[in-house]
Amino acid sequence: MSVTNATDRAADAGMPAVRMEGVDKWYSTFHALKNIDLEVARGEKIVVCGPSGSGKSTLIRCVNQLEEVQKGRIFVEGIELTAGPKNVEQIRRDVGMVFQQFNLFPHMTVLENCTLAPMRVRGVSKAEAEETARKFLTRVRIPEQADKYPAQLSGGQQQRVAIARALCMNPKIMLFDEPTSALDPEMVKEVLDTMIDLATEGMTMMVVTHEMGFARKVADRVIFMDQGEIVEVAEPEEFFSNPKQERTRTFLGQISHA
Amino acid sequence: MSVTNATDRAADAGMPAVRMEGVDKWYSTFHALKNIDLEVARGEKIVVCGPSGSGKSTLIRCVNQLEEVQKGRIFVEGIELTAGPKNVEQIRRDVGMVFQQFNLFPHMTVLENCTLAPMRVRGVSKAEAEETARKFLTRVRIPEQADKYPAQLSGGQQQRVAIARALCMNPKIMLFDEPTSALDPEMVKEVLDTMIDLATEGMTMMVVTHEMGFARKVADRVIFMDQGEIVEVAEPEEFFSNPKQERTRTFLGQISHA
Amino acid sequence: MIRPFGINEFWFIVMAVQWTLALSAVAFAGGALGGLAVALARVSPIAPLRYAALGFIRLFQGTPLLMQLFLVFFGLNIFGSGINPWLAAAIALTLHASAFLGEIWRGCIEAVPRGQTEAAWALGLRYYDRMKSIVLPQAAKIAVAPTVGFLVQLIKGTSLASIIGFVELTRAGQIINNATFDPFTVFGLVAVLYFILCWPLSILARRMETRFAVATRR
Amino acid sequence: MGYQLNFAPVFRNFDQLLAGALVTIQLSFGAMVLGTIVAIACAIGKTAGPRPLRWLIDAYIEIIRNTPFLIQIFFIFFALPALGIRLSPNVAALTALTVNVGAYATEIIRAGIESINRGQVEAGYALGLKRWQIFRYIIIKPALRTIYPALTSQFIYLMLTSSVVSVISATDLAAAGNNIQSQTFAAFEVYLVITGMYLVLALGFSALFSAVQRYAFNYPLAR
Amino acid sequence: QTVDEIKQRGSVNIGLLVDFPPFGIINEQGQPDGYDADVAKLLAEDFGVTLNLVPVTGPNRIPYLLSNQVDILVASLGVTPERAEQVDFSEPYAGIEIFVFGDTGTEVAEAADLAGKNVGVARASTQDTSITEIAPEGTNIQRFDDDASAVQALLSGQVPLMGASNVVISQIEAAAPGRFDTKFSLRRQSQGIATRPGQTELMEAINDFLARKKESGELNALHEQWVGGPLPEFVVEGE
Ligand SMILES: Nc1ncnc2c1ncn2[C@@H]1O[C@H](COP(=O)(O)OP(=O)(O)OP(=O)(O)O)[C@@H](O)[C@H]1O
Ligand SMILES: Nc1ncnc2c1ncn2[C@@H]1O[C@H](COP(=O)(O)OP(=O)(O)OP(=O)(O)O)[C@@H](O)[C@H]1O
Ligand SMILES: [Mg+2]
Ligand SMILES: [Mg+2]
Repeated sequence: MSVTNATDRAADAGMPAVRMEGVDKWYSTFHALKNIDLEVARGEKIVVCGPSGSGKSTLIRCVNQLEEVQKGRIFVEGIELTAGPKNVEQIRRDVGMVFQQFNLFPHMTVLENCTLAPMRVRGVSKAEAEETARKFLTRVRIPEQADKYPAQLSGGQQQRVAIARALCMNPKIMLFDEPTSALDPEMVKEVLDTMIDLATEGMTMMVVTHEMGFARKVADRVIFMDQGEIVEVAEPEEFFSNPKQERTRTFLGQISHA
Repeated sequence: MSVTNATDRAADAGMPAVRMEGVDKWYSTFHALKNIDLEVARGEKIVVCGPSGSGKSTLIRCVNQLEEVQKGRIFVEGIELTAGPKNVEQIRRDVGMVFQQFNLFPHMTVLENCTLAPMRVRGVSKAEAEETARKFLTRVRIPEQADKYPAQLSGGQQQRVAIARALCMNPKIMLFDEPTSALDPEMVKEVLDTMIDLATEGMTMMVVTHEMGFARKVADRVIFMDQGEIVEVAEPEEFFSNPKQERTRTFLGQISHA
Repeated sequence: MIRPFGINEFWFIVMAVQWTLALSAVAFAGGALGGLAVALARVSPIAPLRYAALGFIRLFQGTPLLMQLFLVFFGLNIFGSGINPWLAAAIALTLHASAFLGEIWRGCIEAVPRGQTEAAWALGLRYYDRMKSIVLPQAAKIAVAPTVGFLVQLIKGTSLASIIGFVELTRAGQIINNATFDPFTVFGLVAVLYFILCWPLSILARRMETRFAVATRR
Repeated sequence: MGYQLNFAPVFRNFDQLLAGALVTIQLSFGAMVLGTIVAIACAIGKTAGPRPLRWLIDAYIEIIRNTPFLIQIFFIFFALPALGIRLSPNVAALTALTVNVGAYATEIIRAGIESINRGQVEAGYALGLKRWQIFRYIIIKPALRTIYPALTSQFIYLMLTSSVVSVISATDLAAAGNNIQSQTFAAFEVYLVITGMYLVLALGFSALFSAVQRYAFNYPLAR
Repeated sequence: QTVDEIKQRGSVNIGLLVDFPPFGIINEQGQPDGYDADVAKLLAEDFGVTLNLVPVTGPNRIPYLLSNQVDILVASLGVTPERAEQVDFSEPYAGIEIFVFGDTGTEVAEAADLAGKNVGVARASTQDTSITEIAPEGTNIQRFDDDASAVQALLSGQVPLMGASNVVISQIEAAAPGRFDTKFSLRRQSQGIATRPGQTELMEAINDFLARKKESGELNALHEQWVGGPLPEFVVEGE
């Protein structure tokens, strides 16, 4: 299987950032992802939505192998993730992830949170790592918080640190799993703004979110999932104004209702 | 002081169900009830409302001595509660209480919850206690749940068990402390309906609640409390349409706003 | 030959505290290393390692420390090395402590929220860095109180070394008791000495436990 | 020197080991039951008793928890007779084990009682139940359920601790082993076999405890 | 192992009890001492090697020897046929007589009277084996880890009777005169120096040493010093 690496990489300079082929995932007996096929182009922004338990998190967590799949193949930047642990390591370096619960390291300062992985994984010097970190902290507009601990920050600030931390690894793709849903309403905007910034700079992004304003503004495509399947894929305008599937309509009805 | 018992009881066949005379209650240094005077007639339905921390719970919990008062006298069915522990025991038998958090006993079935006190306190036989219990479970419309455990019931069902459990002691007065506020919205109605049933049967009731619909429908009087004082007492129509006190108006403004 | 309990006897017992402390220290140091290994094996992704660690823990938590001491004591020799009570007690207590600390620390490692590990994975950190920089520092904070609590258990456990002839506090007490026949004084004194060693640690452990509970409740 | 393991003398005397194991089981069970009673009494005393009593119970718990069992049992067997309290070895062993586990179980049971929601007690009062009835019918069972794992692992630890009682000539499993060892000198073999027997006892106890748990605490918990 | 090997190594490990006064005790400096210790010193001196005294306990002294932790036991080990299967014994270097001993109030005149009584002994000691041998059905033999614990149990009233040597008895008498008396004699017991079986050459050297020291009176002097009397006849004559 590992032969594919080289061929795939050579085959196509304009290869997709992510490609999933017939992916199936079970949690013991529960079928969480069903025969997923998906291509995400470089620079593309994908928003994933759907009811709770539909498999959104599972889908994007497969992209950096936080969940292992039982069937199908996944390629990230042309490298086959499903071909072995060596590839997984390489891909995790190139894929940044932001979690709903931030998952900052509470025993490290903001700066240490941001420099740890570049130093340990990329072997960057401390000085250089700190310079990069300060650059990205400035980009997410909290340069002055570098020496605080996560517990001393507001939720919105913490989530922006999490984004900066992922960016410090200089990733080619960013995954976001409901990055604003643990935030108080007044902090949602500052995080969304940061993400919009990022989108305009051309980063490839896969975002699980129910923020339809965000989807409208930045998404190239919206993916609707239900019961482990991709039910509908469409451009945002089309998706919101004219959904094809009954299930999508029901869902959109519910969330606009709320 | 215990002399009063006999005289009070003899004095008045039409005596009030509850009488409070100059009751003061402190939690260490915090003055929770301030010089409360109140009479509740037999068969009367009283709704108590007011902002959080105003002393509503404290007020009704004094009626069966879940809280001890430091000053004043409390009579229940002509017996002076504040005169000694013997009276407290007697009164607790005659006063039923329903809590916000249900407080069902998790290790007993619904039926056992309902028969425990009649058997242990009133000395009723098991067969008779079970018969009574089934009667009241039917009254609150869950006869078929008798052999389940509390954890297997929905919130609304649990609260109705709590009501049935209190009724099994054949109380003269029922106290309710926000009986619906821990319930999911769809379950509120079934509990309120049960309480309305009870009210139409002539039970004396003191109910802390913010369900204004309930108050309008069944209350004989509404009591508004603030900062440990009874600020206003009025019939519901009067209370809602034409409150006398500024504080009452502010409060009503807030809850209709929500 | 029976002699009264005098100042010499008093000092003989008091001085034996050093051997109790020395044995405790050795066992704790050994147990800390072993315990870390056991704890890491218990949470390892490699199944055989996990089972081996589990078996080790079950074995040492399921048999009396006294038997462990006897087995090491008499077994060491069978497997070649001449034994002395020191070595036997040190090895047996180390194994014993490894099992208990391993289990305690496994709990602490698992108490570190899973999101922390996932974040570390997502950043591409490898096992060593993940454990050293992310998981263990956070687990250590949780572990302090129960570890101090176990230290009390370990100090008390060293008393069993007396039964294989290691002269520490308890054995010193027995020896003096056999010479003075004054059990009230002798065992009273020995008990007081253990209490002086253990009580401050117990209090410390409880303090830290409540402090931690308060900290996490917030 | 090639040491030959020789288990024959051990198995020749296996009936002695079984007799000893029986005593170990009896001592452990006895101490569990008595210790739990002591612990419940002390836990109630600590939560509801007058201050001097609470102080006394605290002292008991701290003394037991901070001294080795070996010293406790020496004290009970050799020193207490000076106060006119004279117990046979097995009774002294039972007493020492009870006193020991009582102290640990007190803290566990108290935690259990404190884990019971205050609302449960209030509901009991509101139904007219008396204090002891509330304790008996409402608190005990859910409290025991909460602490059951902690309590039973303490019990297993107790059973293992009981191996020490042979020092006062009690006739438990370890004593039987010591006797065989001193007659046959097959020390390693004897202790290997006894250790195995203790392991079996420990596994047996935990199997028993989980069976009891399934039977006694079969009510579902709220999600 | 031979004497030469020991001499070559320059030191000898000798096991002794430290809880068996006056033969083996811990002195006020915290060092092993007593008759056994002095005999061991004499022996090491005689071999011209340094002495390494290893405290052992009653139950584990033979395992200590068999597992090579000590070369020689001078540990008040009574000579019995069962033990002789495990270890080799020298000519006696000390001896005691063992009695059933106990409360004056307890009526015991012969073995049959032991029925239904508690008797304390040190586990695996000569007292243990001989009482076990003669005790009738229903005797409750309580085995302690060492002699001192058994004495302790007698003194504290936990047992009314014990198996005790003349030496122990004289100490008890000193501590609690009149409370106890001697019931009946169990046996005379020679104590021998023990080695692992088959080390004939070493054993010969030890026997030679004993013969010389008995002859010179040195052994008797030590016995006088510690036990408070001359070596018993049956020891001097050998068996
Ligand atoms: N570790 C797991 N073990 C078993 N089942 C799991 C596990 N993780 C998720 N699932 C199940 O898989 C399904 C999909 O989960 P997933 O977290 O991907 O849903 P989601 O779309 O992200 O939902 P939400 O909006 O609630 O986050 C759910 O039904 C969930 O219960
Ligand atoms: N056990 C207690 N100790 C100290 N203060 C208490 C205690 N119980 C209640 N209080 C205080 O007494 C005041 C009245 O409490 P109470 O529970 O009666 O208010 P309430 O009107 O029922 O409020 P809510 O609507 O929040 O239930 C509050 O300020 C509360 O903080
Ligand atoms: Mg999700
Ligand atoms: Mg309230």
